[in-house]
Amino acid sequence: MNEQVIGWNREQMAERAAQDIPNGAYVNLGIGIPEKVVRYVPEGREVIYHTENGLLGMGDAPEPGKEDPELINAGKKLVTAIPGAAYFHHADSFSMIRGNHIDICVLGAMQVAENGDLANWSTGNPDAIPAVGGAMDLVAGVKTINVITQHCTRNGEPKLVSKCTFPLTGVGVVSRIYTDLAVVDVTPDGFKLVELAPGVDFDYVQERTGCTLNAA
Amino acid sequence: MNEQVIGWNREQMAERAAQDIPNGAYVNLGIGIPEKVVRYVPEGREVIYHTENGLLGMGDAPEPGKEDPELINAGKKLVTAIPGAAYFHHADSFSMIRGNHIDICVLGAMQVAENGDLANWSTGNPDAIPAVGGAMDLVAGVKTINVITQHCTRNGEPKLVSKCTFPLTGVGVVSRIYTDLAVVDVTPDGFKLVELAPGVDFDYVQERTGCTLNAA
Amino acid sequence: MINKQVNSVHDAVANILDGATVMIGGFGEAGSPIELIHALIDHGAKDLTVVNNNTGSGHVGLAALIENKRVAKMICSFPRTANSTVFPELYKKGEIELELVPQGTLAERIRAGGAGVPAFYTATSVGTPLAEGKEVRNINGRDYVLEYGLTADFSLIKCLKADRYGNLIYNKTARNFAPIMAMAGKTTIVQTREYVDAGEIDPEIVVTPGIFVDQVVTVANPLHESELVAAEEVYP
Amino acid sequence: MINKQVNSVHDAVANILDGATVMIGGFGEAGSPIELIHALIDHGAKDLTVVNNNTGSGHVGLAALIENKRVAKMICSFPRTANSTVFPELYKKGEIELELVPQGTLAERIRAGGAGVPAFYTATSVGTPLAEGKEVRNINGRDYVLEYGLTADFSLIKCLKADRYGNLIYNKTARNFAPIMAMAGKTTIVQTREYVDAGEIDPEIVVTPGIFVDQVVTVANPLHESELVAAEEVYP
Repeated sequence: MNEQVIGWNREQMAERAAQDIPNGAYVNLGIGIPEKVVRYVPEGREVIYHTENGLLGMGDAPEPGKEDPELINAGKKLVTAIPGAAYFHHADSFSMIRGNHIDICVLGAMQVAENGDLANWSTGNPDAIPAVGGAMDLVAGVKTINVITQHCTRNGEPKLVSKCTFPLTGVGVVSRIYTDLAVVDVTPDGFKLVELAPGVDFDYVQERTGCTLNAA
Repeated sequence: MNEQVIGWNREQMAERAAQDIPNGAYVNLGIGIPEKVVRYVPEGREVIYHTENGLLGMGDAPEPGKEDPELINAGKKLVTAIPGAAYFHHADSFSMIRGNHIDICVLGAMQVAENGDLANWSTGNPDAIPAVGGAMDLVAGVKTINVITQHCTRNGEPKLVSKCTFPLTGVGVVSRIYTDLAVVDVTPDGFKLVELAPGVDFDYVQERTGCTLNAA
Repeated sequence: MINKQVNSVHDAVANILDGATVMIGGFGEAGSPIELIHALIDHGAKDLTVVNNNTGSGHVGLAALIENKRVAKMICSFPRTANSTVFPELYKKGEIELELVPQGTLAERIRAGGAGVPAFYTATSVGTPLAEGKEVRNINGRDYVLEYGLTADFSLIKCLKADRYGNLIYNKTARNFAPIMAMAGKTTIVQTREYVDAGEIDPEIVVTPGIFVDQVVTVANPLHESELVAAEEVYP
Repeated sequence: MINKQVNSVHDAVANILDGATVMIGGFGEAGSPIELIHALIDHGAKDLTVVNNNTGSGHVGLAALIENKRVAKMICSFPRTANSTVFPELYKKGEIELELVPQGTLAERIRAGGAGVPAFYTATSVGTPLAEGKEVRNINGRDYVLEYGLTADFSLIKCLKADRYGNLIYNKTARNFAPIMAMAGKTTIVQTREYVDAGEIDPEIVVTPGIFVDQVVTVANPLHESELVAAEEVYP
């Protein structure tokens, strides 16, 4: 319950993640909260957003009346293209990803382990329909993988854990995590606090983290 | 000496090869006599010529004054592009070749063996500078490989042989050979005469062939 | 004369046999050749293996092809989407097979198939359940899995404009899988909004050269899948 | 603001170190970034490994780079061309190394390097001397050789028009190796005839998206190699 009244909301998490994206970066945004990052490029910077379905220079949602159902993002939402954009096919798009040309990817997560393992595509439930999309390609190919996620599940389970119990998306891939409570880095020594959300203290975050959180 | 006064000349060899190219075929032409094939598309047919340096819809040499040094063929000669042409990069170009999309390739040869082996890139002379170009890609990927060549070398050595002595370009790849003396098919039973050039008889061709030539 | 035009979507799909592998362009609605898919449903070919990033929405287009039991196996990266109920139901009943492939690996396998590359290595999926059973090779200190090229008997795609030689251009992100599926299909069938004579598309801007295209049919005003889904349309 | 423009060809090549691997666009004269190559000669970096389809003509451009002893090794498909004497002479003297690669394999290796594919199989060269020492694998009944992706520290290419983000379009068959070398170069340096603001190239016709481009320098009226060769020019 507390998680919903203290800390950052979804927009603020996206805004916080956007602060760390440098001028000129090529950035891919996952589905969900990461999609919101596109709105928060800090003043004075230019960032080029890549969507894996074939566009560099993705802009925000179109104004009413300017929608084109053939101009969408990886989440299949309507978007726009900025001046200086480029369209390309799927193999070229994933060449950008697999070939280490994208600087930063911001993804959602089910679990992140203290060694940087990421699980974000499957709960491993045998009754569920497996679906992976481009997540495994992104974590294998993009230079820096950042995650935006609630610190805990709806049931209060920690999502930052010592070891992922869900099937992995990638091994040792995550650099930084933006949650509603804190910004946390993955380091050789495990999770390390970078920044606390307003009104949140270290113990509060540690309590909701599934393993040791090193102080900033 | 005789070879120069009887049989087909270079233009006629190219014209004869062009007769076998059906309407709608995608065709790549090697350097040398094969380049001349582009001029001899039979009446009523449309053939699309591919040049591996990035053009489908290659036309003949430009009129004087219309040359563009950035519009050349694989032999680095100035060419034109027909209406309906398309430019593309080298990897896409060789995807057309390697991916079995080109119907016919017409190449020069140093030697063709009766099992279809082709040698056309190196004499194996250790002092020579080796150079292969796209020949190995073409013979590995194009659906039908035809050869245009003089029947014998300048020294009178046969170029149609039981086994190539020069390093191979490809194994068992040649379908048909157009020489100054005859049209010869490679069959499971070896070389088979298809057609004699005007004024040339079977024995004359057999005498100049390095192995058995089966009659038509 | 080269002329790849066919008169109707029904003529275009008439040679697709039972058991064929069919690549279908589109990423969700964008680029989905819905008229060709509906013609394929009418045509009746079954036991198809279908390659598409998704499994369709509602009860039209690809979802309808699946719902009408024409698809034995889907090769895709993301079989769940908004309004996607047909595939999940059949899958849970064990009535349709799924080969789940990471999206970039899917794209590269299709491109490889079209480019005559039988197999390649990629870091994608290493250390995950999707790499299980696959050959892993260490190259310069990093592990990679071996993946195989994909080809299809037929590819069905949509474009914006086609010329008489089959040169194609696309609209925005509707391009997605179409150019590589055109390469990987033994027979590539295209529905185009506009059909023009050779020479009316600038050779510099052609995206799919005509060599990859076998048949072109004009569908000047294609249906919008999302509108049909919103209206709860069912095909046929 | 994103701005990839540099002021001169000399600034553009200033960070190329001795021993670097440098891909140089062009197929013969078409697409050869001759001003960048001349700047690289002036810059003085040596022991270079150079990837190009050929080895240049006469005593300008790539041939001059070789003649000035800056190149330790050439990776190419066809080191002999009309008016190509520089490379053959050094090669016969054992003063330059040659890795001979079939042209399509060269293109695919460059594309693979740029696309993050470390290795792939191809039928090209099977059964020939160029397959000697290479791993051969039978896939679905046919033999293929294993080939490795190629990357470069720097790629030097030429284009027709570039925008502020580094999006590029080319002229006719001068396109050739440039788009894939742009992908495979850790730093890709472009000489363009025309430089425009972002938005002045239609997003549908961009050939090389700016993500593959690091530096752009305007050379409005590039030299024509064939004219220099005909005039027997020598650089420097």
